[in-house]
Amino acid sequence: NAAPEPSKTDPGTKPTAQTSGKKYKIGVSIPSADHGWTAGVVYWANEAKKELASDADITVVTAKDGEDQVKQLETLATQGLDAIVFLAYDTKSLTPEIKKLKEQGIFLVSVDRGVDTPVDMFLAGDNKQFGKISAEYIVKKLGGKGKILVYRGIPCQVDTDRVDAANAVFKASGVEVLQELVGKWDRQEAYKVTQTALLKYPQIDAIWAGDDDMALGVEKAFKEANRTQPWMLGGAGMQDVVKRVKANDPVFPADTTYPPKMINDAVHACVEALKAGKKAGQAQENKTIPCELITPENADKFTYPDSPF
Amino acid sequence: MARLEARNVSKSYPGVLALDGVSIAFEPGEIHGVIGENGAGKSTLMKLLSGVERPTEGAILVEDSEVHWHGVRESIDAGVVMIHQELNLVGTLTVAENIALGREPRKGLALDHKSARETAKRLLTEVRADISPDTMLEDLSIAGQQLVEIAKALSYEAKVLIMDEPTAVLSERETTALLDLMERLKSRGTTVVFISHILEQLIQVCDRITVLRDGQFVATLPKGECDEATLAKLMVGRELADYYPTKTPSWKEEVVLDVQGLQVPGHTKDVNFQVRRGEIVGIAGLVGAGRTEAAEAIVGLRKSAGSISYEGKPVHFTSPRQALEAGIAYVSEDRKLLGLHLTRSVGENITLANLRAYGSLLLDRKKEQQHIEHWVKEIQIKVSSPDVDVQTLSGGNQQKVSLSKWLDTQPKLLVLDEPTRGVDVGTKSEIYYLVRKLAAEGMTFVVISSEMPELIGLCDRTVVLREGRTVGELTGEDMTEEKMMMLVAGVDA
Amino acid sequence: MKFGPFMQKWGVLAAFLVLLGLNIVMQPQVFLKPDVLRNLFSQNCGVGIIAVGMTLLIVSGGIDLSVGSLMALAGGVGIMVMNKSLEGHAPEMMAVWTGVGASILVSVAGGLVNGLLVTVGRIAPFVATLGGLLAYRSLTQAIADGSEIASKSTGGLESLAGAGLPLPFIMGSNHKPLMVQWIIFVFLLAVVAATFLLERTPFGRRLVAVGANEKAAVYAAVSVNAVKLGAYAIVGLCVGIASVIGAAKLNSISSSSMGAFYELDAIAAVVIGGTSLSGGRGRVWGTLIGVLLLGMISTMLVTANVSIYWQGVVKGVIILLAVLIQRGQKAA
Amino acid sequence: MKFGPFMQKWGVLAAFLVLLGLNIVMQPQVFLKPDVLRNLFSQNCGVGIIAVGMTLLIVSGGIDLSVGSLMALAGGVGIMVMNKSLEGHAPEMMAVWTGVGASILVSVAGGLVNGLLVTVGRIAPFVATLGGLLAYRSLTQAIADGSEIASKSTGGLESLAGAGLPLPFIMGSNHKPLMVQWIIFVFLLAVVAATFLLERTPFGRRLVAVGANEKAAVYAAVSVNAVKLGAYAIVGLCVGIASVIGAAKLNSISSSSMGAFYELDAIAAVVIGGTSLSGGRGRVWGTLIGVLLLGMISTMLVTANVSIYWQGVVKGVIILLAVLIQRGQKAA
Ligand SMILES: Nc1ncnc2c1ncn2[C@@H]1O[C@H](COP(=O)(O)OP(=O)(O)OP(=O)(O)O)[C@@H](O)[C@H]1O
Ligand SMILES: Nc1ncnc2c1ncn2[C@@H]1O[C@H](COP(=O)(O)OP(=O)(O)OP(=O)(O)O)[C@@H](O)[C@H]1O
Ligand SMILES: [Mg+2]
Ligand SMILES: [Mg+2]
Repeated sequence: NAAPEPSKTDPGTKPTAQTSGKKYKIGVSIPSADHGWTAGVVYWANEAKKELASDADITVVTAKDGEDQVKQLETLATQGLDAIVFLAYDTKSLTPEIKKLKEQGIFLVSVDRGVDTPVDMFLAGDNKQFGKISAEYIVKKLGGKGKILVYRGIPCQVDTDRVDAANAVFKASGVEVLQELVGKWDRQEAYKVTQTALLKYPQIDAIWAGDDDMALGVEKAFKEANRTQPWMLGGAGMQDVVKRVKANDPVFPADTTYPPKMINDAVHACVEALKAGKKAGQAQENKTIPCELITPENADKFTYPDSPF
Repeated sequence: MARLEARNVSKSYPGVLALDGVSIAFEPGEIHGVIGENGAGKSTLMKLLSGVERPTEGAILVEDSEVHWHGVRESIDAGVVMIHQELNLVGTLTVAENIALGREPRKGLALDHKSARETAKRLLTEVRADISPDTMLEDLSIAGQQLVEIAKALSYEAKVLIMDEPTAVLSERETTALLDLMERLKSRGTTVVFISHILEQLIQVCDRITVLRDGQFVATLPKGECDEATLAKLMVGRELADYYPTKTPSWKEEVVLDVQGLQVPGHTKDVNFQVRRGEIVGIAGLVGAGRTEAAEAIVGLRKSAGSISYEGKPVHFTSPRQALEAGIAYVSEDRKLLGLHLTRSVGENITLANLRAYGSLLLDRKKEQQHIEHWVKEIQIKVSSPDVDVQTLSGGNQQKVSLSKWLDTQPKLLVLDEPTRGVDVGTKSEIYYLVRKLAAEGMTFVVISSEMPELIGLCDRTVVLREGRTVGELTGEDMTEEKMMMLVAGVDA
Repeated sequence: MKFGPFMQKWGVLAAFLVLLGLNIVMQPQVFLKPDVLRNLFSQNCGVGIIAVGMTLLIVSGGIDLSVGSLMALAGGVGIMVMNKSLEGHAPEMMAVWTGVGASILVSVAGGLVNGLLVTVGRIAPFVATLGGLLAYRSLTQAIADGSEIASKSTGGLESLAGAGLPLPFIMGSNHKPLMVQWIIFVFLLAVVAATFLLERTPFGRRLVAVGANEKAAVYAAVSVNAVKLGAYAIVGLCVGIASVIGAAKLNSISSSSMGAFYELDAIAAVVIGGTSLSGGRGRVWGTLIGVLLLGMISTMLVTANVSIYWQGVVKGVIILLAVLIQRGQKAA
Repeated sequence: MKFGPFMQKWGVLAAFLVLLGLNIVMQPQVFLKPDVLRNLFSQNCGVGIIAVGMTLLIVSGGIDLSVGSLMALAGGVGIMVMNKSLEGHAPEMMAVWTGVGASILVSVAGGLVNGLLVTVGRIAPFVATLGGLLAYRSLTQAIADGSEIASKSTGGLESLAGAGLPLPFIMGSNHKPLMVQWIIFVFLLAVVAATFLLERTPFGRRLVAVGANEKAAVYAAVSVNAVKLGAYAIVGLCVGIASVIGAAKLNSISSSSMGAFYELDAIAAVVIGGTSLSGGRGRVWGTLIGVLLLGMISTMLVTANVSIYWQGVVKGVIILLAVLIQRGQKAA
């Protein structure tokens, strides 16, 4: 389907929207806020809805799991939308539905995780890179040796990608991973498991946490146990942590970006593309949102005062 | 001035007019009997009088002023207390706690266990119950529970005490004690309203007896005019000629069931008896003698030791299903908990044990319907339609449903445990005739009963149990209340 | 019939119709599309079939919290078996049906395990199946390394959830005759079969008897354990069918999220439908409406563009209202 | 006492001790440290207090699925009130206690709403509180924009969950006397108070009566609705205390994850502890052991380094074993 077929669902709105700059109808489908980072995604999606209110009529829906997301997309599809921006809960599970949406000529923007079929625009986060650069930083700072703890999130592809990439780096170095703990990307959970782990390991030099929320829980547990606070590297650029990186806090020498704001960028990019007359079904446009290391020097770049994450 | 009065009360339930303009008045210090067939409206009338339900029409008056009760609390405060036909106690509380429920004595914040226990002890002594106040209620027999229910009612020190068939589950000894208690209450000025199907008891203690029929008032007779024949006639609307069927011996020599040395741990030690085909054998005993447990062991509901042979072969059933397949069925004495599914319809209850007869995959609903209708007619279950829940039936009619359930399985041997508990005299007699008729057709019966006249009138032979052992057997002329009483209680003649 | 008993009986249907009516009035452009109704059925087939099985189980006095996890496990194993088959160059559809068989086998086995824990193990259903909720999910994640299990079928598996009968004269929003997928018929068949089972067969009578008064059922010569085991096996079968539908729709299963919260949704649908959680009475058609009602709330939340943060409030309040109009019912 | 009844009574304790023994044998370096036991208590205070309240509620024949969501709401409101107070330059501890008051107020109100839905609204407890599970969570997310609500207290709030009594002679792993946090005493106090309430007070006996035989309670002129309402309010109070503990521990609450799944954990602890889900019988000490057993499984999963994918299987199986040795119990 190279050229967009004329809109089949709602002949009234689409042509006018394209010609006279009238409102686009856009659906945004994201996972529900089940931990800090996804809460950030939800926040940034809602921000986009407000920011673009004059250009587009945006419906934001959140899915509690992959199947729920498919159902919501099915429902959105009956609404005569111009475009759908989605952050896949489960990538493979979403693929069949995305194929169906494509057949309907809806402009599709995938964020963070790729689905197994080309879409119109793909803003990719790179979880493997996330794991790699953060682990490399730790190895370097430890001088290639030392004992660390690794904190995993909720079992899913994102978690597997991050942790596997980090572990590969650690394995190749002299850094010893004492244990992989399960913090479910949640402060409370990380705090709890750390309390127990602290009894087991007398020496811990650094922490690799797959998410900043967990890092904060870990910090709290160390503080409470009166243990020497190791430095740590979390991820996703939570605002509280970025602030501390900037302030040269010894506990947080650096952080890894994985901005939930990517959803906001994607919605903006989507509206731009529609305004520029881009049609569904042309070639996929790829943008990778690189994971960067946040250091005191560049921390300003990653500060968004109002973001909840 | 009447202490408690109903004036022209009617009560209708969906599809049923349970009471139709009944007026009745209770005077201070009288024992007032109320009788009527099953479903005549006795319990319903009492529920209106005790504030459990509200009349559709008419008025309830206490000492000549009309009352509109919203719940039991208010009627209790006005001095009216009722003992319901079905037990309403909390199985997981102790006897003392059940008695104190709702008005617990306190010591500071805590419940005053000591005082509750003492109160319970005092009241239990008053009803002549040998029960420890610390027993869990669910560990008591039904009779024990009934006594606790009575003790609880006494604790309110009511002006009017309504007892709905309190004696149905009691044996001779407890019944006598209860009748005594009524006399004592009366002498203290309490009004006692007493419902029973055993006319003899009523005539013994009541100052007046009111008869209801089909939800309507029939008559109130003073003590002098009450005799069994008159009352029965007023109740049923016709003469009851021969109460028991004539005993035409229908049994054959073949021994169907032979129980030897049956032991049910904690209940029976040495039960022995034989039953011949077509025979009606009674089992007598006091509460706790182990009759129920022995019967339950036979049909595979309890673990037991000893030998049981059935139709000449040794058997050891481990479930009622097996027993039923062999042709033995057991009708439980506890219809509410074990005998019926109260929240299901009359029809479903009747066919439950015999579902196989109506198809293995698909129910033959037509055939099922025919059977249900047959039983409703055969033993006169008073019900607007077989589709109503069993719990909406009057007590006696529930008993009939429980009976039909087992009759429908057409067993070869039917064990009946207190089969006529709560059944009115008219229907009782009909059940006796039915049993006799089925026996003549070859069905065998074991009848456990606490009513000696019933055993004597119905059975070909009676086995007596005492403290878990067979202590004797009476046949023919020997079956008299005196002889039976002596064996049952263990006093030598 | 008086208003009270009438509502007790038909309240859930009334609630559904009122909500549908409101939606049609407020969003005619959406809710008058036949697709929306079709989607309502097709989207809720899986949880619906499980809810139907759960109705029978709850009527018998049981409950099964493990359904969602078992669904993931059955789906996962099914896809893996199918993939193995395909790798062995089995014909596509043969491989697919082998996978389906494996799913059903696994789920019925899981149901029987639950049943055995409850009957032979004499563990309370809630805990027995709570163990399954944890264990089956974990097993699935273990075999999938926490991620998704993708099918290697090229269209064969998906075809099970696709296609169906075109409805003559009724056009979908793509201006072709509206297709009613086979899975919808499977769902409706499950409803009919369960209704039949519950109301027309000896087994159904026994289910009710066991749930209403287990002791009395024992006394009435009902083999209580066999009946309970049967009920758990039926739920297992329903879970198996749902897992196939789920896998076919997504051509993959996610080890961590497939079937998550299905136990809650299914039980909610059953209870909203008027079946008492304490057992002994229930109705399958009520569950059907319960499933559709919950499904419609989800659809409505999307189409009405309700703020994400308020969706839970809206959903919670509608559920309560739907149940309030059936009040007077015995507490579950 | 015979083995069966003995195990029925003490089985849960036996299961706990066996598991503890196994852990000590297998990992003495961890499980012989007094800190482990202390942590076991302090980590499970929150869910433990809720489980204690839930025990009373379940004994009365009710259930509350909304506890986790209500906890988040109460905690969130509490922190916001405290922050407002602090902004108004109230003294730190006064602001903190104002916040605590607000949390308790909200949670008790939430409990009463549940209770009113069940009593006046005559909605089955499962559905009534399912509504709350959805609505309270959603409300919290709405007021927090889906993210965290951070406290502006500098140490005051945290101090509620910190400090405590040092245990003489017993050294923690930091070689200072082991500190037993106040919250542990609060938890133990809740256990004692609930035991007293259930077993020694008229209210407790009425809870049992309402749960075992509601009709009998009605005939005994017990105000059934008042008793039920009381039970829901108690759960609300427990939730409020737990929310304060949760907020104090991390000096913030997460609107999406605080208290998530607490309902399941609390109910599981109650049932594992030997309380029947059908009401009318229960024991608070059993719940305490149930909470500790579940907590110890979590600790064990960490110390034994069980793969995340297998944790559910291990947890599920241990729960089943713990309940199996109490078998013979009435089905819940
Ligand atoms: N809740 C109810 N719903 C419908 N019908 C009822 C209900 N309670 C009683 N009835 C009907 O009212 C009639 C009178 O019943 P009631 O219990 O008062 O009889 P009774 O005289 O006490 O009989 P018994 O001697 O058998 O106890 C019966 O036909 C019964 O089926
Ligand atoms: N030896 C005993 N010690 C304590 N309790 C006993 C003993 N024997 C019986 N009981 C209790 O008393 C009850 C006696 O009722 P049971 O059914 O055994 O007697 P029964 O002979 O069938 O009399 P009925 O049918 O008149 O009640 C039993 O349920 C049991 O709990
Ligand atoms: Mg009666
Ligand atoms: Mg008996």
